[in-house]
Amino acid sequence: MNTNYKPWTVDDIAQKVAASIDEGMYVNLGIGQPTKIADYLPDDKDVFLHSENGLLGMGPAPDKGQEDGDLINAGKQYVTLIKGGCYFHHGDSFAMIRGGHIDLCVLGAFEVAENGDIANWFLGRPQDIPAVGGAMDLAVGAKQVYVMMDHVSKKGEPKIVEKLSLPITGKQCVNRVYTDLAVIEITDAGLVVREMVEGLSFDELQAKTGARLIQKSSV
Amino acid sequence: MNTNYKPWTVDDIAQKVAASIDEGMYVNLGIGQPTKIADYLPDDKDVFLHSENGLLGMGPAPDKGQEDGDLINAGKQYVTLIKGGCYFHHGDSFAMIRGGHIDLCVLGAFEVAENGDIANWFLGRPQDIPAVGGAMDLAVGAKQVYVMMDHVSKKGEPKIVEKLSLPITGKQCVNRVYTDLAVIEITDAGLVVREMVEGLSFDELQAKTGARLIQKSSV
Amino acid sequence: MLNKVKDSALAAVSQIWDGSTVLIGGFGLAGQPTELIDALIEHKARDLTIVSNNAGNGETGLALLLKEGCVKKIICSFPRQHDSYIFDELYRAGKIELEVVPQGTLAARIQAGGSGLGAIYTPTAYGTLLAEGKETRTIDGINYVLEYPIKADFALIKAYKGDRWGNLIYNKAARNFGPIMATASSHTIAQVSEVVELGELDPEHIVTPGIFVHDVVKIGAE
Amino acid sequence: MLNKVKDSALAAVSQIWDGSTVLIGGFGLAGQPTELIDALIEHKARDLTIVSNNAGNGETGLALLLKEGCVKKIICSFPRQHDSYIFDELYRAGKIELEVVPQGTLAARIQAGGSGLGAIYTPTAYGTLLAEGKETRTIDGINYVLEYPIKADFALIKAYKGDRWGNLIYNKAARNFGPIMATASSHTIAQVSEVVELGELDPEHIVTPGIFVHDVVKIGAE
Repeated sequence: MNTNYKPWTVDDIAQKVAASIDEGMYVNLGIGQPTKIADYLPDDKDVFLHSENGLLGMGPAPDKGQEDGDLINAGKQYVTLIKGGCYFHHGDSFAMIRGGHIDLCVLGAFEVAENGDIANWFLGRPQDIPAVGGAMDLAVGAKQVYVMMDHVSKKGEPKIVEKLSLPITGKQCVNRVYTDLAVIEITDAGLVVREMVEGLSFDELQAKTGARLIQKSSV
Repeated sequence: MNTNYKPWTVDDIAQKVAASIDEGMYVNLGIGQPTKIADYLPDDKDVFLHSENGLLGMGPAPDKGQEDGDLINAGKQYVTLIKGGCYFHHGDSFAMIRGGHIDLCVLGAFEVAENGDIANWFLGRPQDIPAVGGAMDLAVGAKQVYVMMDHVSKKGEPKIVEKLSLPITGKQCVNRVYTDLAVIEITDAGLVVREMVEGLSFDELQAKTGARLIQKSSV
Repeated sequence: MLNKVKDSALAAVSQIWDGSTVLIGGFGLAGQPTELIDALIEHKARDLTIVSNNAGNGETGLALLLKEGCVKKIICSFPRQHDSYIFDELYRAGKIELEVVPQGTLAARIQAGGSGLGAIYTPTAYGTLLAEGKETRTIDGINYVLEYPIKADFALIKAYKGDRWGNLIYNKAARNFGPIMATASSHTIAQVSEVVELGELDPEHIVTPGIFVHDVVKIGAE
Repeated sequence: MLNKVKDSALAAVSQIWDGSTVLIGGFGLAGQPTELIDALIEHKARDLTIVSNNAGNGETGLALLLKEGCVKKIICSFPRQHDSYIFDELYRAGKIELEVVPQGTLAARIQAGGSGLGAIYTPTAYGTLLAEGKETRTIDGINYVLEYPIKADFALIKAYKGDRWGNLIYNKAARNFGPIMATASSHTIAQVSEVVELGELDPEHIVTPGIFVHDVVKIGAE
């Protein structure tokens, strides 16, 4: 295996996603890796973080000792509210999501298919207990859905595939995938590689991907 | 025609309806005659008046000079809000109505049929412009619907009928009719007369009514 | 720094194109965004489809918009009022289309539009003229009519106070259709009596979060 | 004089009968009406169907209600959490029924229940396991799933302040499911940290109007 490249860290990826977010956007960051993105949003840009449990204008974690059990995010972590933020109930919160008012949602995923299908809620093994939370609403409701995940599984298997092998969360809803190896756009023409880790060849990336990739230059 | 009786005035009827309203009830009073009922609700009973434009705890008209264009009722008259009342938007207001949270609604009507059908929104003549407002929501949504109207039309024709001749507002929703001559309960068995104007005979009342009445004593 | 506060009503409503669908807040005159409507007239909008509870009073606001020939169709619950003579005349002359919708159904359809539902079954109007030709269904013994969402290109609403992110609070019963209309349009323009600093509106008291509002216009003294 | 304030949590929840459906507010621990749940356990309720976002954390509140064998079925969006071991064990032992509903659909079904709609078409979960066997429809090119309202016999919610008419305000993100659950039950019991005089809650700031609340229980120091 080629070792001329170093995969991006979660912080690297978070920084890339953050850089793609424009001022004035309403953004929901999924539980797990995507939470990191908040750390890289520039202070001079007004970007609004939505949390499906009823927050708009979610701020960073509170200082030690300032935690408030009534002020948590969708991952049930302590957070704060920025000046100009507000609270609302779950009905209104999911009206925002389902109604297409969230500009961007960044989700973690088990698998993404080349047509934009996403699987991120349930492994479907006998021992697993199904639990979906807001994943299906976000997948179907946000104007743009980005996925942030490792390029391959812990066993080294591709997570970007032709067809999902796991139970689906939402159909044809992912617009872009950020992995530790590449940034891939899901287009009508197929999976277009926008950017790759330095030192990684296109063929190597293709070998780690379960669906056909298209080089950006060729589109 | 027998003249041994004097029809109840609108105030008389309003007083009767008011007396039937229990403490703690949430009540919507329709435009027109029913508005009068508010004047006869006893001060020592907590009764809540709902107005579909977003008020709960509607109070009496303001003093002269205290009118506020932002504080009107569904009939677009100036009103006040009592202590403990609140404001909400139209979605929430009709959720209250449609969701069965209003205990009682008192409506005016053109016609009421013996099965509880009501016509009160549209005469359907060529020159008429249809306008429904909240009438259909109230008819179908309130737990109990009372009608308050004259017993016969200006032409002397019965307004309580076997079958509606006018466009319907809501099916089988009226529970009780208060007229200037009688109080009539709409039951599965038929129209049961609860009370009549003094000096009026049952036969005379029947003659002014377009559907078969049942004497209270006979049920 | 994001600032949704526009310099003038005209600047805001100039974004409205001919033939667009516009939600207009208000119940009678309470909550009617009169100054935005005046600007829409000045903008010489044409062929609008208007969704509003009423069809105008007297000769100002919504009534004037109708009189000036800006409106092709109106969707409302209660067009006919004692002072709706401008609408009445246009209607009788066949110069305006009318769709009458029960008030609660109007609200529910707007809410469905704002919250991404495809359709709803509502009990209101079952068996009436206003449900003629509509799909119906009996669920648990109750009869319902299938109603589709109302979504619009623009919403013009009146609030009391707003900030530069578009957070809004309302005044008394002038709240009426404002909060739900804001959710159901691609572009919501709110006129306010006061623009306040960010953070002045208590996060517990904000009725319309800025996510639903695109322009804020202060009305009154310059 | 109407006074919805009850003397104790037990007095309020004692109205709950075995086999009833109970909405329980909260998102994780935020907004969970822990003291009402404790009283429900003391009341020895049985065969309940619980509707709540989660299936309990640790060994208190909702988790304890499950542990004590009060619950037959739970309808929720996210049962499995790092500390949901009580639920996990009951589920794996086949001792509790589970209906998993996407969080937004859970909210929408509760709202449909509270607002008298017969059913709704929602895009969420189309084509997934959670829509299997459900009716679907394509409207304007988008695929929807038909979902039915959730209505309950009781709702237990936690608010911040309440008055004797049942008007409520909430604290921060503890608001979550409280306001919508209050609308969808025949009998809503709200625990509050403070009971205030009528009129102390600003009519513009009341989140849950008293019409949706039947009992108010003050929790904390006597």
